[in-house]
Amino acid sequence: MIYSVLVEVQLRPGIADPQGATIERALPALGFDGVRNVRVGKAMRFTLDAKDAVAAEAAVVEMCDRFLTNPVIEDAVVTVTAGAVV
Amino acid sequence: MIYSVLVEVQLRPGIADPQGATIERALPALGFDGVRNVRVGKAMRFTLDAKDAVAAEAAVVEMCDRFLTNPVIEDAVVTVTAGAVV
Amino acid sequence: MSPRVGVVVFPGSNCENDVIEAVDSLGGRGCVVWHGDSALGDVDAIVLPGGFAHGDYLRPGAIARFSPVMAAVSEFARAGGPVIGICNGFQVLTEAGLLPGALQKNAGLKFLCRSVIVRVETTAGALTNQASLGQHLEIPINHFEGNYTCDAETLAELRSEDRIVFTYVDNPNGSTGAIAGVCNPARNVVGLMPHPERACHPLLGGTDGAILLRSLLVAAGANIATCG
Amino acid sequence: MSEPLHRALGLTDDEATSVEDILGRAPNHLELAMYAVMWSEHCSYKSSRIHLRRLPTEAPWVLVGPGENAGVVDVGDGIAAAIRIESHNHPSAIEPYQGAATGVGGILRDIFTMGARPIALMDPLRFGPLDDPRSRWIAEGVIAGISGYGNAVGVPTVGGETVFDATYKGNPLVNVLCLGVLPTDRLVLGRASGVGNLAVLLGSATGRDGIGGVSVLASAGFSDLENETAKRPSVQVGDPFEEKRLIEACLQLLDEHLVVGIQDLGGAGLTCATSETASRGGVGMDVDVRAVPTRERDMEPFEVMTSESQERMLAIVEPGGLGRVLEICARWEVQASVIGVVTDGGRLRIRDGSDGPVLADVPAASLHDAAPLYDRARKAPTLRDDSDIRALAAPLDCGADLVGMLTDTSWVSSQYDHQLFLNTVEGPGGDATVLRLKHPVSGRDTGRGLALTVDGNHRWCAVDPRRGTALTVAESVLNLACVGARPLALVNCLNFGNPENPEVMWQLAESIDGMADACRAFGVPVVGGNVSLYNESAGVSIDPTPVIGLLGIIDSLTTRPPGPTLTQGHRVLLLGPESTNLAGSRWAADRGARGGQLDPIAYELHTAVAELTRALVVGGLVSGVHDVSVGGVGVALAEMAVRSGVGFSVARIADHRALFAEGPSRVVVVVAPELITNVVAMAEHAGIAVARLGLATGDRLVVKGLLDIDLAGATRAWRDRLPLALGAGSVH
Ligand SMILES: Nc1ncnc2c1ncn2[C@@H]1O[C@H](COP(=O)(O)OP(=O)(O)O)[C@@H](O)[C@H]1O
Ligand SMILES: [Mg+2]
Repeated sequence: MIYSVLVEVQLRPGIADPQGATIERALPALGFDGVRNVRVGKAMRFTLDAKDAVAAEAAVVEMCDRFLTNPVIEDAVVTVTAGAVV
Repeated sequence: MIYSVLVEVQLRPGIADPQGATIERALPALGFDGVRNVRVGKAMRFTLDAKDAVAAEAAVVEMCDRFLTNPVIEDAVVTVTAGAVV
Repeated sequence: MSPRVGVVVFPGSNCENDVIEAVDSLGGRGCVVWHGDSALGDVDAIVLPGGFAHGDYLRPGAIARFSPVMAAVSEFARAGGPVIGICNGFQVLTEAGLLPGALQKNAGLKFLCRSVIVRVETTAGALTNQASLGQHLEIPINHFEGNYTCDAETLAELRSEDRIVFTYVDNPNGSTGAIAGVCNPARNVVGLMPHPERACHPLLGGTDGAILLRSLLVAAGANIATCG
Repeated sequence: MSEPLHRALGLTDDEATSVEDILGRAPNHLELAMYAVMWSEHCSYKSSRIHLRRLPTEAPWVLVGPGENAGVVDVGDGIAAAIRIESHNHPSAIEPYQGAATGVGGILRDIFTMGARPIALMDPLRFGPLDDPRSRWIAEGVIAGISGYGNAVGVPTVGGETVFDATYKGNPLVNVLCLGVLPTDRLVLGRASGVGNLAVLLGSATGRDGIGGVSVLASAGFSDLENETAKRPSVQVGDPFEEKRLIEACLQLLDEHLVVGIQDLGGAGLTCATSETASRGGVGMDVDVRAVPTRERDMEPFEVMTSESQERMLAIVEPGGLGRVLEICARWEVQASVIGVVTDGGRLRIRDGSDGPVLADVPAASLHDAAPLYDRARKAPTLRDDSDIRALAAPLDCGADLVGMLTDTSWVSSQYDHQLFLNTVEGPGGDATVLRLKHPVSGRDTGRGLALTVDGNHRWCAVDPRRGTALTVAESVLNLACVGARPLALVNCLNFGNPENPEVMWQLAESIDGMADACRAFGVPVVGGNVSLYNESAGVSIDPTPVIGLLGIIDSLTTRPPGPTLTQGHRVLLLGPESTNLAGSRWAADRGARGGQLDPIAYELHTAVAELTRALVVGGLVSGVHDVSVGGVGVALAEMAVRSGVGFSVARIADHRALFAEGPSRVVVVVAPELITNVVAMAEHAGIAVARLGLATGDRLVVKGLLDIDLAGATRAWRDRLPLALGAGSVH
């Protein structure tokens, strides 16, 4: 079975985010007000061939723990959907 | 009104994603098989103070066009939710 | 016998020959160790050099730490052998869990290549045994992701165990506690962002880095003595 | 009926007829596409070739002149240096980060194609004004792109130029120069030979990116934003990690003598690489388009043959060596595929499967040699008189005008690794970069040095492209002299407007003649170059901007050159002729005056000044040195002051004209009191005028009768200009 996976990686709360801070500082000068709490993370998308949804989810969680995130500074949210979204 | 915004930025289809390709090549050696089509984009989250949902959405779309992305190589998907999700 | 320093090359590493040149100029013998090898060969110290292992894709060091050679490096470190990570090498060591913390993007969001002044915070260890406590050294940095990050608990532990090896006098990248380099509890594994090999020749503007690499050769020599 | 296919592909009706004549039949779609990319302005130089022939290209030390991937000169000790410059102007205007990044990638491949290890990059950059937001966005993206790619690929960027001017609004100039070194006996050329040898494609998979890129982007100006949007698919993403592995793999292949020829894939992709290697070697090639690894499904043969996907090389190898080639590539994780075979008869045949149907069959050489050659109409513009220059009033505040011209570019260069390989003795910031010359394989230090400078001046060239270009070459010669180097070889990047405009063609021809004159006078061969035309926005061509890259040699490098520094208590002298002509000067241009005529250059005098400067530097007789260039003596002195934290007090500068004039052949030197008589005697002996301007001292910049300003304030203005304008940050 093919599953479509989205892994959103964000810096853990409390870890300073220089990219977010830079964007937040730059926006008012461009005429955009009222933007706060900017955090810039990663959105990784891929397809995965797995036995079933449970196996797919488990594999992705393990990938995140071991490889896709650095748990010292990052958290991940995983979304697994059946089928290859194109 | 405060809105929570998620902007997911991905390279446009057909544009090479060397980072995604490198991650894909690395995975089998770590014992993860069956992963394909890896694309690495950005997930930007922020809060926005706007009159209403329509105004919020419009502001974010303009921000994307003018600042947060380069439409020449990137596509953005915007999700606006009422309230400050923490 | 002059100590042999193995310099690990990952695809994308680029400072390996610079480190070897500097080590050789100080009387050591540098040699290349390929990342795909699972044995280190006959070496008395290991350096993970600067560069962009695997393009720094995903995160610096994230892919490199899975290279076959890293098991051997861990083993070598566990046995007390001196292991130094310079810049990208420091990033690899944190990803591999051989050193605490993480290195994220510089606070200014810019790549920085320039000289900085670091203060020697401890002289007990593989890289500063020839330096004096509190000594100021001028050494170039060359990184985008050198912003040392750790939680309060780790910071307290590093402090209480005297494991902060260098701090920046003028913090260039937002590092927690202005940390430029740390070591493991056994003090034989040291990671630092500045590049000592770039400050070992008067024509290139400074020789402060030689103090550190000489310390490494002393540690490597001691390693020969203990390992026989 | 809609537009005929050849026109859609960018071929004129006459060009299409030529193709038919060559083939003796109507070309099919694939063949037409191949001719279209190869005969584009970018690949064929069809408007400029006729003029470029006038450049002097020979000297005993030249091993490879223009026409190959890079120029190569013998630098002694069994070492040769390969050098090349290229533009990536149009891609950078659309996607600054990737446009600049892929520009770096492209120029690197030109260098390691010659068997050389790339050791240094230089980036002459020109953007619209700092107060224009889009120009700032482009500048930040371009600089980030060069930093991102150059640093990661592991080649230091050791110098460049950073210019902001309204003429580049909408059309930035992103030029990149690369220098490499190789053992002289490893020199390889991009040619195929040996019937039966294999063509092996190395590196990235081929995608649809950049299809028609060279012809579409570099060969037509931008008329409006809508057009840009239509060109979107042409943007390519660079992969420095792939390129790094490709460099290491290719150099190892060359070390082990496994390739008979090697060629990078640049503009026009596989069509160019296969036809160029074949025609240079006087052979033909059968290419199996299906053997090319693709990144996307269902690619058409014409897409595969014209794609400009980055990070690819074509190696010609003997069948017996293929096994080892594949082994080396596997070690470096570089994909390698046999895609063709060398044939006799000179035909380039594209097939669908190695024995499959022939999809295209053309004489390989015709894609190059038969390319059209245009002697486009030229017309001198009506001469501008000097009334606007004469009408300029003396400044109310010389000090403010002077400070307004100071910019510290270290905000740019500190984003580049400029130290890798432990060669950089003098990095960005001085008149020229100085690198230790080490043997590329053994690493042995020769005790000698290479020096590099890049220079361009659109204001001079707008006033007079011939003199302006000659003066630019002269400035480069003097920049090298300031670090003790003598010139060896020149490369140039000719950034001009629309060649269909006769005045632009006139500028190009004049500029080439000025360069040719200067190169002959200085005995410097031109070993390579690049022409970038159609630099225009909204129908207005940029000011003519030839950029000169000059490589020099330092015969004994035992100490660091003094650099543009002031030392407290030392004397400040100006060597060279007087100048009060403001034509073409930055000060006048900033005030809207662009008329007048440039001072002519006296070549013998200039050579004498350069030789004297070199002797003073090499002999350790000066503690500081800086040539007079943009902003005149005033800016030269002020730059030395802010860099060293020492002020000056000088006299004998009569008025603002003498302060800001940019006349040639002048150098500021700083001399310890006890060496003054020595230095003055040497200058007099060489027949060079010496003006004793005054003293390096204190914390003010003082020019008697003209200005008296605070060093700290000037230093802040200099240092903060770029960080304040560009530091706000953007998303690239
Ligand atoms: N984009 C850049 N990248 C690297 N170095 C730069 C860049 N722009 C300017 N520099 C450096 O700043 C110094 C001053 O440049 P410039 O004023 O053009 O010198 P000159 O007038 O002597 O030709 C040079 O050493 C140059 O290499
Ligand atoms: Mg100069």
